[in-house]
Order: sequence, then structure tokens, then C-alpha cells
Amino acid sequence: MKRLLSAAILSVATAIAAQAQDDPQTGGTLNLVVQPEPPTVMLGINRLGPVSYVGSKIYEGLVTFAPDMTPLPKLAKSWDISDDGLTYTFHLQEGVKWHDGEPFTSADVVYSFGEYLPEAFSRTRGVMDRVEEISAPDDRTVVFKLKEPYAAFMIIFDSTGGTIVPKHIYEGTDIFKNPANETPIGTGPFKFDEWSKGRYIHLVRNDEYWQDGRPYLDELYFHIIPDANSRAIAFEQGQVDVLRGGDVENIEVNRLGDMEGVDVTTDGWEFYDPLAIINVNTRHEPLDNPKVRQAISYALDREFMIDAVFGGFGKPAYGPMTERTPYYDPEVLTDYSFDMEKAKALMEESGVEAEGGVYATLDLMPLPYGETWQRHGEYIRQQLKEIGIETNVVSVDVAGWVERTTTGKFDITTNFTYLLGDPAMGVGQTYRSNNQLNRGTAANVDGYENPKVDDLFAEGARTLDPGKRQEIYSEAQKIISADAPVIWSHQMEYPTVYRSKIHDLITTAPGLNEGFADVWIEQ
Amino acid sequence: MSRPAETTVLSMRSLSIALPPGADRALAVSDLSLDLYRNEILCVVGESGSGKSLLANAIMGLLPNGVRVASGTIDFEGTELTTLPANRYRKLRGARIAMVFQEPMTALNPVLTVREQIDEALVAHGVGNAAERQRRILELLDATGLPDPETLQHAYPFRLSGGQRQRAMIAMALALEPDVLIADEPTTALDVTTQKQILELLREIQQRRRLGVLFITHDFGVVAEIADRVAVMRLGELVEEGPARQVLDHPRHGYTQKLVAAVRGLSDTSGAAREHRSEPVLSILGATKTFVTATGGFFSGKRRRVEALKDVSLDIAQGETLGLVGESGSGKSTLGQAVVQLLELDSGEIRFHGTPIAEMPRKERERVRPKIQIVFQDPFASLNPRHRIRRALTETQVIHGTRRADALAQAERMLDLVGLDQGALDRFPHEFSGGQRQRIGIARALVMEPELIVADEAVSALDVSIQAQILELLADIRDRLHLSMLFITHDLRVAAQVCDRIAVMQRGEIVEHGNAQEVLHAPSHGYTRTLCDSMPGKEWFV
Amino acid sequence: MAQVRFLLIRLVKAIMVLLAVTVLSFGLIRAAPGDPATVMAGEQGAVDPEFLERVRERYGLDRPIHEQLFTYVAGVAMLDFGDSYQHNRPVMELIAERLPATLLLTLTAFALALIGGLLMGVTAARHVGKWPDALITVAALLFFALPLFWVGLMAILLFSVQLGWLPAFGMSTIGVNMSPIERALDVAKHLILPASTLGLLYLATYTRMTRASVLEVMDLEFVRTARAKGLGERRIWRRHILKNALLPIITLASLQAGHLVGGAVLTETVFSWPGIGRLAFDALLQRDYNLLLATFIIASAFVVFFNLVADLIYSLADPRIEVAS
Amino acid sequence: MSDFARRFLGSRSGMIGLVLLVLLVLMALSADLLYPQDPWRMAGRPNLPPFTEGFLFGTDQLGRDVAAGIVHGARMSLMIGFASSVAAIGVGVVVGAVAGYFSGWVDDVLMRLTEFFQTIPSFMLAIVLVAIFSPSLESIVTAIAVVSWPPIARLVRAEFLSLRQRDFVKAARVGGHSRTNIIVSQILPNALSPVIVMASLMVATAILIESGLSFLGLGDRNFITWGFMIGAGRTMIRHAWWLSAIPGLAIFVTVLALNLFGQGLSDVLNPRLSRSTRT
Repeated sequence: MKRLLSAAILSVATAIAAQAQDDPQTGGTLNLVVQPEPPTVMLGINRLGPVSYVGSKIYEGLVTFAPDMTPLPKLAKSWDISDDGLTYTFHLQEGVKWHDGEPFTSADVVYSFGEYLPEAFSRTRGVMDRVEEISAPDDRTVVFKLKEPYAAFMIIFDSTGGTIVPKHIYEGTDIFKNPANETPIGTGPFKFDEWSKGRYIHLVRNDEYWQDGRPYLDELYFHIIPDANSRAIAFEQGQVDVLRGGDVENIEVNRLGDMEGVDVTTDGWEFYDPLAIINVNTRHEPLDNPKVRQAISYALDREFMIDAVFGGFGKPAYGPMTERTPYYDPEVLTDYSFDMEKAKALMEESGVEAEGGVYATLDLMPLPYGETWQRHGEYIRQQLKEIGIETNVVSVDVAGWVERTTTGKFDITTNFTYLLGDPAMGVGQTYRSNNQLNRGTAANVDGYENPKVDDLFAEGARTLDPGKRQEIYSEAQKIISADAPVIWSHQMEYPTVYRSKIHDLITTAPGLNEGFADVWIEQ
Repeated sequence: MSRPAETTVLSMRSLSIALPPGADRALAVSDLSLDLYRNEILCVVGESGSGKSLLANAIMGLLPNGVRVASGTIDFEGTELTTLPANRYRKLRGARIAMVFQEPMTALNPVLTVREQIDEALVAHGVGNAAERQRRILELLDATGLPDPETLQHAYPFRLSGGQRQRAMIAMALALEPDVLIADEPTTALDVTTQKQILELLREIQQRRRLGVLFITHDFGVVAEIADRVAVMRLGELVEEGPARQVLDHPRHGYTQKLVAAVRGLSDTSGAAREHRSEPVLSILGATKTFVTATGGFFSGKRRRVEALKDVSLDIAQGETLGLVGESGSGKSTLGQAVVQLLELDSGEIRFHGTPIAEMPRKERERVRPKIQIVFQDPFASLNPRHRIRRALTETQVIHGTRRADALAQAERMLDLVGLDQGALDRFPHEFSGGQRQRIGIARALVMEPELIVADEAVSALDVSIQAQILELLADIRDRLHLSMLFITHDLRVAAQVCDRIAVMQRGEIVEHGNAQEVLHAPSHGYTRTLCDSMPGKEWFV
Repeated sequence: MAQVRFLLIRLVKAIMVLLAVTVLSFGLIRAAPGDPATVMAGEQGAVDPEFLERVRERYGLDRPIHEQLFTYVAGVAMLDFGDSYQHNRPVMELIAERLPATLLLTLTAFALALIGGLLMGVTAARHVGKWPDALITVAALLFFALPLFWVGLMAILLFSVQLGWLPAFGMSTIGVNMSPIERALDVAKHLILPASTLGLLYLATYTRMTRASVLEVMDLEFVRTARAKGLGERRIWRRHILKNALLPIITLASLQAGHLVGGAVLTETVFSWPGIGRLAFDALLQRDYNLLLATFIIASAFVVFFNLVADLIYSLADPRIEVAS
Repeated sequence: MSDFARRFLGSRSGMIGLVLLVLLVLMALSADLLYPQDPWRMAGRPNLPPFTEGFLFGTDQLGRDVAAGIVHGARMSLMIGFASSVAAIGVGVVVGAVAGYFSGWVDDVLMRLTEFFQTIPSFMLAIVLVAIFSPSLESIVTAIAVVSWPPIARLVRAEFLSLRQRDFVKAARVGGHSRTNIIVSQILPNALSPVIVMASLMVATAILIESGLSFLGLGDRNFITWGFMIGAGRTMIRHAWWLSAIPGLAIFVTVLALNLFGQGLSDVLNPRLSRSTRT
């Protein structure tokens, strides 16, 4: 907890410092770490963390988002939405050029959303299904017509969900095999220069960038350092200037954060809004029993877990949303703060037969994303033991985990989802009964089925009026939190460690997945 | 043929060599005094464990670790060797005192050519320039009777025959014209015919260079062949010394007498061959066997064919002993193995009481097999080190359905027959001496009440005195149990002593076959004659 | 002549082995749960069957297994290991990128181990029973019992974290532009810890082998002959003992050298050395079949290759081989 | 046998190894007495250094008692080591014996197979096997066995090849003993001593492999093992060095003990090998 505060204070401090600073200085090299080494930096065909990190400097979307999730101009300098919420008209920036010198026009946008993205990215295709037609009245204007109102529509226009790609390069090719993917061409503030495999990716300033005087930096190095300890040492020795959450163990973050001239912030995750959850397969006994699920939830000392396992980064979560999520409503949530007695009591009430103090023996499949999640799993295992649930740890590799999770072949597994800035976007998928198996790991893999919840999410997506939406989502949160179809572990916080001399590093909701046009280094 | 003794080159005075603690005795050589004169061959003869080889090594200053000269002196032309500092000893070695070893194959460095090995000796003692040395090397190789020195000098040891290797060794030893040559059993590893040549070579060189030769051997035949003087050793002690003739013909010390008797016994063929008219127990018809071996073993691919047996036919009658004599590689052992069904013939057959064993029904074969037993050369290798004698003698019987009690009784009878007491039953092979083990080996063959025994070099590994005993035992048992015997040996004398008939083998063929006496005294085939002539010390025996 | 023939035979045999390796590993990995499609699907958030189909089809995962095997083997024959789905690139490229690193690491480790091992082994044998022998034997014993990855960690802890003498990770300092010479020195510095860690075990092995072999040769007759010839000790050691004793060691050593490549997985992980050992492990976790198979086959290929080298050395060094020609 | 015992007592390395081994085994057996609690249990405050608050080796990230982990880990390490070695030796002896005794094509086939397995880099193969059959006690033991049997097979084969030529075996054949009798009661006993020596070393190697696997996260997560502890402590290395240092030492001692023990055995069982060290 203490950690958290200090982190928050730090970030505030830097914000102030940033304002205090006089004009940004140009020039300089920024050394970053990308891990694991991305398969590609062509943001259009792949959105894994590392790809987005690098790709977002090369490619842009129509908009980006402020920390409170209000849209900000990017390739679209402005837009208007018809009152019925069916027509979105985007007005594009002037004088934007692709890195190969070709001019950027509305045709590129139409191609990107009309053909490219639906092919490349299922989430965007999902949203595009709601679109009647895309048209480009002129070079600088693009119009989207929706079949029915969709409140979260703007969300897909960020650089990762709505990557704008050059039509003149990709039209009519196999977008996955196109050789141009090796030398990506975007509109972003930085241009692809060199990729020394296994060592670094080098981006250089895009002198033609549409925003005058930007970017401030000369070049970016994304270093590939496959080992957490090594990354920590690299930062210490000054070989890299920024560490993303997950680059090093959180406990390391605290140590590095205490170093001279180093700041830590947990901002910049409002867009992805990650939530750590424990999937419990409600198709299997005794997990079909709400009391058992609640018991499990009570049995977790989230504070301890966050401190011991996640180095103090994170906040307990008792429902389907986090404080970062719009329409989050703490009032309506069941308070699942640690209470072993209550947990045990619930197990007894549950009516599940216990043999020798053991109610059930279940498989526990920890998320195979490194040691931290293993510790997380080990902690959960111990707590379940306390309330009389024995577990057998199933260790699988990523492939196995994905496979078992998406096909419902598990009892209990740890997991996390991105809520993506609007309940209509990332939250619903985990609870809607029509979105269960083979729909990815964030889907409703637990097999939770509640018509009321389904209706609420459907309505929430359709409704535009914020007030109404709040009511809808508050009710949804109330019901789900009480049912506990999944056990919410905690609102994840990814600390970013960086040197104080770097300014305006994180100013928007996508955080480090922003284009870095405004980032500057104090010489 | 003893000649006037000349100046002493090497003289040992009350020399004692101590073995490391834990050895079977404290002193390998105790209080030995002996002189070697210029221009003579002094044979130090003794059985295994007599300490003769250590004596040789002591003179060379090459005693193995832990073994050391305890007391006494070794004087070499005024230089005291026992206290000589290493570097001066080194100058002496090879230059003034040279040595020839028993096993030339292992005594030569496999990865250096003959030339290199001789040359380095010359270099080490700073002899002449390259050309000079080259000349010397060729001379030496020529002098030791090696063919075509020019090319042969570049050969690696493994390319040479056993005899050639030993010649090369000698050439090497003579390289620096030493005064003293120490030869440690230099012919023991060789076939008789080769042995003869090497002995002649040594004698000739010794005389030409007026060398003092200390010749270590266990074979009185060899002694009789080349010795001027003889020193007999037993358990580290010098029991008798004197001119060759005297010691050989009129041994004074009891031990010497025993040895000499044993050797003479071998050539005593009065137990004249008996005629056997009965039906053959075993007949071998046109036995043929060819081995195909991969050469070098390393390069798969190239293969060599060795015709071990070429159309061999033999009969062995009831109670008869057939001697099978030949040098190594003559195929005699192959035949023996075929007889006991250890390997299959390519063609030809082996009949037991007239029926080809190969064609017998399985059951019948099972029954017949134990009737043909074998006694091996190395008595240690032929007993399972992990089984007590009891088991060694009963197991086979039990397998063939004898009740344990009976099997044991039988075992005891046979032990008794071979002259061992019942105590032996509960002991392990390693607790016995070589001779005793061989007796056990015989007992094991006998427990199955065989009709034919194949004795494969059954006495070759034993000391002469023991040899004699075992041979007597075999003969005795053979007569008592009316056994037939196939007696395989490389030693004509031994054969002549026990055999009724002798078949001489050469390169897989039987070149001569007939009554033992005739074969031995009036050989018809050239090869047999060479064998007889090669017999060391034959004049002495006959 | 015979040499050539012999090597040809061995070559054919080697190829058979590699074929077998290919088939085996192919079968093994296909037996595993989960395929690239599911991984990618999972990674990309919500998915639909149609998407899975596309991925499977793109990587030929929809074709019958024997067909996949055949196309694969055929490809491998032409050094085409297919594409890595994880990296979207030809596997051969990836391996080519990583191989130099691994070779640098393993060969250095091997060289260190062999030279050190020979020296220590000979020294021990020369002073058998005396303190240098005792010292070396004990050292070898200890090295032999050390878990390499742990040694690596401790080395990092000591030399990098505590003393800060040597870099703890990677193959070169990042982000800094250097002259070729500086670059080389830099790499060398990075090489020290991983190479010595990896070499340690082999150092112990070679030391023991050398010691034993030398002691054995020392006992042989021809050494006595050499002494009887009055040769000097130095000469006896050089020409007679070492010449005969070290030959088998060098052969054995090169036999093992092949395994270093496969054995480097742990070391490369600990020191995050960008070699194929790591590549293989990551590939495994990502179910990147083609990549994993390739690293596997390459590693085996090295063993086979070094076996050939061993044979060659032996056939050249030991005259007895001439027998065949 | 008594003779064997006497000679073994004579071998210093052997005795040291034996003593260490006995201690380790005792420790493993008495794990539940020394630390009755589940080693996974969070017993104290996280990351306590050794010798604080009654935690001999301190605690880890989740406040689990490292000492408890070491003791319970000993059990797993030894168990896996022995189990896999036994399996490997079983296979190796059978293959080697058959190949060595029957030679000919049988030998060819089996030896090709053995060579094949020796060609595949063993640790890589182990990794793949475990990963594919998902980490569990069985899969780990199997994997280790699969990669370790070839040397045994080769050794046994060599012994058989030479022994079957020995006279006492011939004698048995002449006596009409059955093949099985000859293999089992004549040859095998004589071939065993080097196998036993190799076995003790193999257990050591097995333990090393297991720790390597666990270190890479391929251990059975239901059981605490030393390799796992190192792997888990690795990320904490600069905050809590003891988390990875201590289990490593445990492995080291165990492997060392086994090697010493093996050394002693070979001194006693094959004097031929160790003779060279004496003369």
C-alpha cells in the first residue's frame, strides 16, 4: 500500500515538475526495453504487448485518449457524432505523409477499416460488424454509418485497435506475408531504421512528421534483454532509461525507484485497464455453487497478496470493473475483504459434502506468464487449502494454458483481462452467456449464464446517455459482484520506471503505447 | 661349450630387493651374489615368482614404484649402480647396458616408426649427425636380419611380425653398442620356429660383439640352447650356479634336479604310444571353417578372410589320446572348439559314435553334449570368479537332472581323483594356486563323466614342475576312466609324452599325422621337421 | 582413400541419424496439446473458429499429419525448416542469427575446458599421490558436483552485482556505438562468465579423463623401454607418454563437444545469451513447432558433426588406422 | 562381502560420501518430523534472512520457511534421482545384455538405437519430453530415464562382449547351460560391478537434470524441489540471495556425496581402474 502512495506522489510530482519546466528541448536518444522480442513491429497484423509498444511509434490511429478516456485528436483533427449516434464523421489532419513519402488520405482510412483490420484483428472486425458503411466524401473526410448506436465505438480508433495502414502498399496483397511488414511504413513520429535480431530495434525521428517541431527525440532504441535480472541491471547501469511494468519484478521496481534521479508511475494503463481474475469453471462442482465461489473470494487476503507477490502494485478488486473503468461503482459491490471465518462458514452453508475436512480436490492452473504468477498461484493454493479445497497444480505452457482455458478444460485458473476503457468493450465479454468457449481467454470461459446480465450489457452498449449507462452498469456490477462468477484478484498496476530527466513520457490513457511525439529529454 | 671366463662386467653382491608391504613376501630377491662376464651368456632361470625379472629391472635401475634395492651392491665396471644419481644412470642406460623385453608388441611405442624409435636412442646419447645416425640405423636393422631396412625402417610396429618386432627391439638395444645386454624372456611370446631364429641371432651378435648377456628365462630348453653359464633362482634365492653343461647334466641342488627331471620327463617318451583298434568315439570329417574379420576394426568395410580349417579329417578311438600340434594361428584351437560345439563348421561334420552331432535331434544333442568336455589353457579364466568350487562342480550336473546330493557326491569323488581335498568345495577360485585351479578345471570336466576330453593347451600356462604333475594326472585319469583325449598343444615334447598319435597342423591343414614316436623322431613333412629342429635344446634332451 | 571411403560411410550414417531425429521430434511435438493457432488466438483476445481456420491453414496445420511430416522432412533436406509463426520469418534465418552466439559460447567453453583439463590432468598424473594431484583431483570432484545454472547465478551475484567487474547478461553492451576492436573486447568481457560456467563441468571431466589416461600409459611397457634406452624424462613424456595418452582424450573430447550446443540451454538462459539454446526454450513455451524442431535437429547435427571430426582426428593421428588402406 | 565392506571402509572418499548420503537420506526420511507443516505454508514474514526469528535459512517471498523447503526438497530430489536411475539401469542392462550376448544383427539394431539416443542432446530431449507430457513426477522420471540409459547399455554390452569369450562361459556352454542361465548367473554377476559404480554417478546426474528442469519451470508444481527453489529465488537474487544460494548448496552436497560414494565403490569394485592411481 505504502508503495502505491509513494508511486502516486512521485507521478504527481513529475507532472508538476513537467509544468514547471520551460520549453521542451529537442534531440537525444531514448533507450527502452522491449520484451519478449516481438514477432514483428507491423502493428496492423499483431497486437501483442511488445508489438504495440514499438509499433505505436510508427503507426497511428485516428484518435488517442486522455486518462479519463475522452478522445483526443491524432490523425483525425476533429470529428462529429450525429445525435442518433449512428453517424461518425472524421476530419483528417492536413499534410500527413507516409514514411515513404506518399500522401496520407481518407482512402487509407477506408481501406484500413473496410478491408485490412477486419482481416487482421478480430476485435475490430467484431465492431465493424455494427457498421453499415464507410465512405470518404473527400480526401480529408471519412464517414462511418452504424446499424445501431454503439456507445464504445470511439474506442476502436486508437493506434492499436484502429491502426491506419498504407493502402498503396497493402491493397490486394496477403497482408500477413507482405514483405513490407519487415520494413513497416506508417505515419507515426518515428521511422523504422534497423532491427538487429536478438539485440535491439532502432527507430529514428520522422522529419516529415505532420505535427510541427515533433517529435523532440532523435532516435529510439528498443533493447531486447530476455532476462528480468539483466533488465534491472541494464537500467541500473544506465544502459536503458525506461522499464515498463513486467520488465522487471515489481520488487525490483521499488529498489530501482529509490535510486537517484529515477521516478516511478503507475499511470498510462487507463486504456487497457488490466484486471487480474481467477477463473472458476462454474460448469464443474462444487464451483457451480455461488457460496463456494464467495468463500474462495473471502479466503484471499488481497492486501497481502499484492504486497508479497506483486511488490505492492495493484488494488483489491471485488467486481468486474476497476476504479479506472468508466461507470465503476464501488457502492454496489460486495465487500470481499479478507475474512477466513466467513469463508469457512460459507463453505459449511454451501451444502457441499466434506470428507475429512476436504470439500473438493480441484485442478489449479496458474497463468504460465512467469514466476510472479506462479507465486500468485501458490498463494491461492494455500488459501484454498485453508477452507478445505485441495488443489492439484497443473503446470502448462502458454499454448496449453490458452487451449485449456478457451475450451473450458480447467477447474481454476488465474488470468487477466483488459477492460479497454469502456464497459461495452472489455468488461461484457467475460460475463455474456453468448460469448463462452473458443472466444479467447478473456471470454466467459467459466460458463456463467445470467439472462439479466446479458440484457444489461446489451442495453449498455446501445445506450448513449451517460446517466442511463451509469444505472445500467451499476446494476450489472451489483449482480455480478454478488454472484462471483469469477474471483477478482486485483486491479493490476504496471509501474513504469524512468529517469526523471525524461519529460511527458506518459500523458495519455494508452501510456507507453502512445507515439512519443511529445516526449523530450532534459539535457 | 663353456669358454674361459673373462673380466667381470657386472657383479652383484648380497643384493636384496624389497617388495612393497602387503606383497606375498618381503624380499623379491634376497642376498644374491652373481657375476656377469664379458663375452658370455648367463642364463638366470627360474619359475614364476622367482624374482628373476625384478633382478633384471634392478640392474637397469627401472624397478617399479614401491619396489627398491634393500641392501647389497651392483657394480658395473667400477660404477656402483644402486647409488648412482639419476642423470648419470640415464647416460649409462641404453648406452652401456641395454635391455630386450618379453613382449615386443607392447614394448614398442605404437605411434612411432621403427626408425624414430631407434633414432631417438641415438639422439639421446648424442650420436653423430642425422646422416650418420641414418647409416647406423640401416646397419643395425640389417645386422638383426630384418628384410629391406630401407622401407622397413619407416614401418610402425603393428605392421611387423612378432619375430621382426623382436629383431627391431634387439637392433634398438644394440644401437649404442652396449657392453651388457639384458634379455628378459625375449622369446617366450614367440612361436618355436621364430624363437629358434631369435636365439641364434642373439648368440651370433653376442659372439660378434663379445657382449655380456644376462638372459632371463623359465625354459630349460632355451637354457640348454644358448647358455654358457646358468644361475637357478627360486623364490628370490640363488640356489645353484655354474657352467651350463654341469648344471643341466649334473644338477647339485634338489630344486634344480626337480626342474631338470621335470623337463627331461617331458622328452621321456618311453610310455610308448599304444595301438587302438576300437571304433572311433569321435570322427571329424572334412571340417572347414573360415573367419571373416574386419581389419583394423576401426574402418568398417575392408574385411579379411582367414581359413582356420581346411577340410580336416581325424578319428579318435576309445581310450586314445590324439595330439594336435601346431603354432599359433594353425587352427588347432578352432578345431577343438568345433569338437565341443562352441562354434559351427562351415562344412564337414563331427560324428559322435558314428552319428553326426549336428544332425541329432535336440534332446539327443542335449544328452550327448556333456559327454565331450574341455579343459582350458588359463585355469583362472576358466572358473567363474564369483562361484564357489561347489557350485562350479555341481551346477552343470544339476542342470542335466542329477539330484543335488548325488551331484555333490560326484564332485567330491572327482576332487579326490584330481588330488584335492573336500575343503576346496567351499572356496572361491582366487584362493587356489594355478596348478590347483587346473586340477579343479579337470575335475569340472570329469564330473559329467565324459567320454572325450579336449585339453586345449591345458598345461602351457603352468610352470614346468606343475606341468609335469598335471600331465601325469591327465594320463593317469585317462587310463583309469578309459577316456579319449584330444590334446591340443604347441609343444611337440609335451605332445610326444602323452599322446598315442600326433597330428601336426599348419595354416588350417593337417600336414602330418601318425604315431607319436614316428612323428617326433622321424618326421616326414618338412614343416614337422622344422618344428622338431626348432625345439630348443633338443640335443640335450635326445 | 580409405579415409574418404570411411568418412562417406559415416556421413551416410550421420544423415540417417538426423533423419531419425527429425521424425522423432516431429512426432513428439505433434503429440503435445495446443497448437500455434490456439496460442495466437488466445493472445489476440476474442476469436472465432474462422480465425483459427485461417491460422491453421496458413501454417499447414490443417493437413493430415503424415503429409505435414513429409513436407517437413523434404524441406529440412533442403535446409528449409519452414516459417516460425511466432516470428513470422523463415526458421533458418532465426537460427542463422543465433547460431554464431551459441558457437562462440560453446566453442570458447570447450577450448577452455579442454586446455585446462589437459594441463590439470597431466599435472596431476605427473605428481600422482603428491599434493598437486590431491589438489587437482579434489577440485575436479567439486566442479563435477556443481549445478551449472546455480554456478552461473552465484557468479552473477559475485562478479556483477557485488563486485561489478563483469557484465551479467547478453553478448554485448547495448546502445553504445563502438569501434570493431572495442566491440570485440566488449563481447569478450561478456563471454567470460558464461563460458567459464559452461566450461566448468567439462573441465572436470577432461581433467579426470586425462589423469586416468596418462597414468595408464605411464604403466605401459614401451615407456619402460624408453627409459631403458636412456631417454631424458622430458623426451619420454613428450614423445611416449603424452603422444599416446592425449590422443584418446582429444577424440573423446570432440565427441562431447557436440553436446555442448544442446547443453547450453541453461547457461544461455541464466546469462540471457542470445543463442539457440534460449531460442529453443522460448520456442517450446510458444509451441513454435518449426523453430523448436529446427533447433533440436541443429543441436543433434552438431553432435553428429563432432563425431565425424573425432573420427577424422583419430584416423589422422593414429597410424594403426592405416591398416585399412 | 565382508571383504568388500572392509575394502570400502578403507576408501576415504567412499566413506565421506557414504556418511553424507546417510545423513541426507535420514534428513529426507525425517522431513515430516523436522518440519511437520506443509513446506508451502506461509510460516513467517516474507524475505527474512537466515538465522532470524527462528528460521534457520530464512523465509522466501511468501514467508515460506526455506529450511522446510530444503528438507522436504531432499526427499523429492533423492526420490527422483533414484527412481529414474533404477528405470534407466533396468533398460540399459537389458538392452546391453541382449546386444552383447547375441551380437550379430540384434546387436546392430540395439546399438544403432543407443547411438541414436546418445546423439540427441540429452538435456534438450529431457526438456521437450517433460514439456510435452506436461510436468509431473512421472513425466520427469521417465524423461530422465530416457536420456540416461544409453551409457549403461554400452557399458553392459562391452562387459558382455568380453565375458562371453571367457573360458568359464564357454565351459558353461559346453556343459549345456541354457542361454538365460548363462546370461543371468554366469555373465551378469561379473558384469555388474562397473554398472553399480556408474549407477551411483547416474543418480547424481539425474538429480542435476531434475534441478535443471525445475529451474526452467518444468518441475512438478505440487512438490517443492531444490531446483524449483533456485528458480523461484532467482528473480529475488539481489534482495534475498539465500533463496537461490542455499538450495544450490544442497544440490551440490548431494551430488558430491554421490560422486564420492561412487568413487569409493569403483576403488573397491574395479581395482583395475583405480590401480593406476596406486602404482
